[in-house]
Amino acid sequence: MSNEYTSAEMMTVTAAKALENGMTCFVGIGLPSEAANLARLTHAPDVVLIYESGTLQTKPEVLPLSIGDGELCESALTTVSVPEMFRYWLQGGKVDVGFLGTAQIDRYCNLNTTLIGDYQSPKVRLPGGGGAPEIATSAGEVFITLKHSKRTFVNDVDFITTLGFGRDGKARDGVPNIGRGPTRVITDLCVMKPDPETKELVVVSLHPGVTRDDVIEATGWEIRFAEQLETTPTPDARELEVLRDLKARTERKHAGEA
Amino acid sequence: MSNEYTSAEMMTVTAAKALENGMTCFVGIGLPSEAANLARLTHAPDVVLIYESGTLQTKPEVLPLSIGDGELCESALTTVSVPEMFRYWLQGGKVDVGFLGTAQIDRYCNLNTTLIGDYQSPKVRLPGGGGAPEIATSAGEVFITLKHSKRTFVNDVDFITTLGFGRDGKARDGVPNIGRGPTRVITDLCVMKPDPETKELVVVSLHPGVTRDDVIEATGWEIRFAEQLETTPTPDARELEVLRDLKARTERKHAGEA
Amino acid sequence: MAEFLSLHDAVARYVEDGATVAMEGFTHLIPFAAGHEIIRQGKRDLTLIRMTPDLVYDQLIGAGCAKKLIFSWGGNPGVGSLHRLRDAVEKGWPHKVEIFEHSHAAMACAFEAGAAGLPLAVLRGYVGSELPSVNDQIKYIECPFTGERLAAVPSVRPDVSLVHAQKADRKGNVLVEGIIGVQKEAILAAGKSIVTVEEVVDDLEAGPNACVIPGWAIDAIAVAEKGAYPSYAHGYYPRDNRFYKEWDAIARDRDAFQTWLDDNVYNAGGQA
Amino acid sequence: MAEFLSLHDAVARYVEDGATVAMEGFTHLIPFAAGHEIIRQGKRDLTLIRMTPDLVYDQLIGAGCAKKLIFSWGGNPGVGSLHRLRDAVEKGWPHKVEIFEHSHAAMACAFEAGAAGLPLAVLRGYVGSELPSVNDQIKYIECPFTGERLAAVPSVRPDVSLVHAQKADRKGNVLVEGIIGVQKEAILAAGKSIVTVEEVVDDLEAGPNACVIPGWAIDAIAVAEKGAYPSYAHGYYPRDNRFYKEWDAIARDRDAFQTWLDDNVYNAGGQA
Repeated sequence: MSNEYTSAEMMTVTAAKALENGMTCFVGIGLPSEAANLARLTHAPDVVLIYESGTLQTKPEVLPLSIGDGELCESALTTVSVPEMFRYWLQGGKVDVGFLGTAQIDRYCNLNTTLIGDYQSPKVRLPGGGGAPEIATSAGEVFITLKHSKRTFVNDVDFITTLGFGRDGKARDGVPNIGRGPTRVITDLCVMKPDPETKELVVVSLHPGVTRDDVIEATGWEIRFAEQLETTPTPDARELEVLRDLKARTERKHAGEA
Repeated sequence: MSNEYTSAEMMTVTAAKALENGMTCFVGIGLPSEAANLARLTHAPDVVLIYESGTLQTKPEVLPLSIGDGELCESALTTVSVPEMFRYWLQGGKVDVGFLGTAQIDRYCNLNTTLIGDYQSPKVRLPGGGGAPEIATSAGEVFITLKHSKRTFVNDVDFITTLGFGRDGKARDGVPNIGRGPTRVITDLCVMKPDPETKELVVVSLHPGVTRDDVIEATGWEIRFAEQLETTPTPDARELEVLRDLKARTERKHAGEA
Repeated sequence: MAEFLSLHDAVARYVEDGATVAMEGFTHLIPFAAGHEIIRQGKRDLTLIRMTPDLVYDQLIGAGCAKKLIFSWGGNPGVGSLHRLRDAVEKGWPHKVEIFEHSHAAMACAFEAGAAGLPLAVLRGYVGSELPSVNDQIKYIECPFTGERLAAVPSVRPDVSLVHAQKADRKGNVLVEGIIGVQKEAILAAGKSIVTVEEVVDDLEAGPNACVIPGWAIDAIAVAEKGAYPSYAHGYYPRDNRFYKEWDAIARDRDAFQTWLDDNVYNAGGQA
Repeated sequence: MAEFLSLHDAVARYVEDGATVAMEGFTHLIPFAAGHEIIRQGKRDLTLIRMTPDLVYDQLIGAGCAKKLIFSWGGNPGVGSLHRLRDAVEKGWPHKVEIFEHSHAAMACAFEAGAAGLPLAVLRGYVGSELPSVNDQIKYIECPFTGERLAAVPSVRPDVSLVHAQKADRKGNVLVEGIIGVQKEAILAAGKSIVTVEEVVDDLEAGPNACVIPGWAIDAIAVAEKGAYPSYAHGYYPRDNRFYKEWDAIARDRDAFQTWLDDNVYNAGGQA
C-alpha cells in the first residue's frame, strides 16, 4: 500500500487524531462520524461514541448513512430513548467532546446549518440545527470538521444555528454551565484553533503541500496564522488502510450488496 | 363455606367492588392493595393495577408486603423507572383511580400520613406522603379505605399531607388540571361519599349490622347521613373464598414457607 | 383500550383535516405506511410534528397535506436535502408551509414533557443560537433556586400520534425495540394514537424493562407489514439506504415526484 | 472509568464525613452491604437522600451517621414505623436529625433533573398539601406559555451515590434489571458513584434497551454478594419479608438495636 493520499483522507485522518483514547464523543453524521470511527479503529480503541439516536458506546462495522442505522444499535452497549440521550447524557455533562460538521462557519466558529439568505424567504433552506445547538454548549469541548472553501468559511454566517463564540467572540463569557466550545477546526487544508484571548480562529498547522495562500483563498475573511505554524503529520499506511477498508465496506453495504 | 365474615373482610370486599373492570388503578400498599387484587381476582379481571415502584399492569399471585416486591415485577406487563411512573403514567393522566389508605382523615377527605402533633417536635412521626399527594391530584378520582375509629376520623387532621378538598372543602375549585378528588371512602362500618356541593363526607351506606350510632361513635366530627341510606351488599361466598385464599397464600409466602 | 382496525379505518377515524399530527420514529420504525394512508385519504391543513421530517414528511408536504411543520432537522440523512420540504419553504409549492424550528434537545424534551402532562419543557438550551429570534415558541424561565436562566418550550401534545412498532400482542400491548426515539412519548402525549405493527403475536417475549406500551394507552392498532419501509424495523428488515439515495432524484423534480406518488401511493391501495 | 475496588476501599475513598449521600434502590436492590460499610467506617454528619429510607437508613441513623435526611416515605413497608428514624426525630437519639420531606413524585423528578444536569425539577405537585409550609425547598414557577403555576424542587445532586445492581462486566458496565427505581438517575446525578454488584460476568446478556450503565459513568465497582439482603436482587434471591417484620422489634429498642449492630455490622467484617 502506497502512502499517497487524497486531501479528504488527510482531513479525516487528522480529525481522527484529535480524539484521544477513552474520550466520550457525541458524534455528528458525515465527516465527524467517519473520523470518530477511524479513531476507534486505530489509535483510540476505547473512545466512546455516542449518537443522538440514543446509541451509547457504539462500534459500527460500517459507517452509518443516517444517525440511526440499525448497525449503531446492534453494536451499542445499550440504546436509550432520545429524550434520555439529550437530557441525561448530553445535558447531564457526560460528553467530553462534541464532533460536528457544518454548512457555514465564521471566524468565531459560529455554525450555520439553517439557511442561506433571509429566514422568511430563504435562498437555500438547509436541514436545521438537529443536535448541534446543545452539543456545542453542553459538551466539554467541540471539534469541527468540514471542507475548506469560501462558500463554507464566510465572513458572517447568515444565521447562528449553533454557538461558537458569538458574533463578537464573547458569547460564552460569564454563561454558567457551558462547555469550552470549539477547540479545533480540521479541514482538508489545515488545522485551526481559536485564539485563547479573542477566540478568533487561527491556523496552527498546514497540511503537507498546502500553502498559506491556499488557505487565504479558501477563507472568506482575513485569516490569521500562528507564529509557530506547524506542518500536519501525514497519515501513515495503517491509518489509510483502515480508512479505505471502512469506506469500501460502507459503500458495499449502502449499495445493498453486503 | 359459610357466609359469615369479619368486618375487615366486609371492608375489603366493599372496597374491591368500587373498582370497575378495565379501570387503571394506582394502588397504595396495604388495604388498597388487598382490595384492588381482590377486584382483579373476582369481578374485574381486566382492572389494570399500577404500583409506584414502576410495575405497570401487574398481577401478583400473593399480596406484596412492600410496594416493590419481586412478585410485582415478575407478573407485570413491564416495569418502568420511578421517574417515568410518576411523570408519564400518573402526571400524564393515564390513571383513572388512585386507591389510598391513610392514618388520619377529616370531613373534607384531607389525609394525614405525616405526623401527630407539631411538625417541629412531633408526638408521633408517621412515614410521610410517599406517592399520595400527587396520586390524589393527578388521578381521575380517588378511593380511600381505612378502619373506622375516632383516632383516624378526626375533626381536623394534624397535617394535610394529601389534599381531599382542603380545610374548607373548596381547595380544588378553579385549579387547572386536577382530578375530581376523593369520590368514596370505604371503612369497616360504612361507605361515605362527599356531598356534591359542600364536599363534606356523608354516609351513604351502612354495612349490615352496623348502626348509625356505631358510626357516630367512631367519627371525630358530627357525621352526616344520606337521606336515602342504603345497606351495603354482603360479600358472597366466592368473594370470601378468593380473599381468604389470597391472604393465606400471602401469609405463607411472607413467613418464608412458600 | 386498543382496537384492532385496518390502517384505512384507523386513519379515517382519528386523523382529521386541520389536526396536529406527530409521526415519530427516529430514523428507525418511521411510519411510512401510515403516512401514505394519510396522503391517499387526502387529509389537508395538518400541523406536522416530527424531530426529523425525513422522507415521510417530504412526501406528505409534497402531496399537499401540511399547513405547518414543527421540526428540528429537516434533511435526507447522509444524502442531502428534503427537496419537497425545500420547494414548499423556498417556492411555496404546492403551497407555503409555515415552519417552527427547534433543536433536537428541545424537541426531545417537548415530547417528554407532553408525555408527562406538563405544559412546558425546561432545558439548558439555545444558548447563543439565533433560533429563538425566529421562533416565538422559545421562551425562558428563571430557576428559583439558582437564578439560572433556562430555556422553555411548549410541550408537544398532538391531536393524534402515529408510530410503527415491531409487534403487538392480542391485547394490544406493543413492543418497541432498538432505537426507540420518542415513540413512547409521542403516543402518551397524544389525544389519540395509532400504532402500526409488523405482526400480532401471542407473546411479546419482552425483557422486564423493555419498551412496552400497554394496550389501554393506545387507541388503534393496525397491522402494516413492512410499514416502516424504506426505513427499517430492527429484527425484521434493514434500512433501504439505496432508496434514500434514489429519493434525492425523485424529490428534486415535481413531475418525477408526482409520478412516484401516483405509482407508489395513490394507485397502490393499502399496500404502499 | 469504573475501577474495581473492595467495598471497604470504595467507601473509604469516596464517602467523606459531611458528604451528601444518596443510596437508592426502590424496595429492590437496596445497598445494605454498602450501608453497613459506611457504619463500620464511622462516617459522620452525612446528609442522606433516599425516597424510601427503609431499614438501611434506619440503621445508618441509629448508628449516628446522619445529620440530615431528605426523603419522601419513611416507613418499614407493610410493617410500620422506622423506629430508629422516629427516635431521632421525636427524641433526638442518638442525636437530632434534620428532615427535608417531599412527595415521591417530587423526589423522583428531582433525581431525574439531577441526572439531566438541571438545577431544578418542575412538576404538577403539592397542590393543597401542607408539605410546602414545612419544607422551604419547595417553590413555584409560572409556565410562560399557559400561566399555570407549577411546583419546583431543587434537583438531587449528591456528592456520592451508592447503588446495588445484579452484575457488571469486566469493563465495569452495569446491568440493573427489574424494579429499576431511580438507580440510574442516582448514579448520573452524583459527583462520584459506587456500584456494588452480585457478580462480575463476561457478558451482561442485556436486551437492546435494558437499563445498562456504562463503566465510564461510574467511579467504583465492588463485588458484594447478597449485597442487597434483606431486600432482594431480582434473579438472585428474594426479599426476606420475615426479616423486615423482625426488624420492628429490633429497632424498637435502643439496646436491642445496639446488639444487632454489634453482631451484624461492627463485628461482621466486610461480610455483613
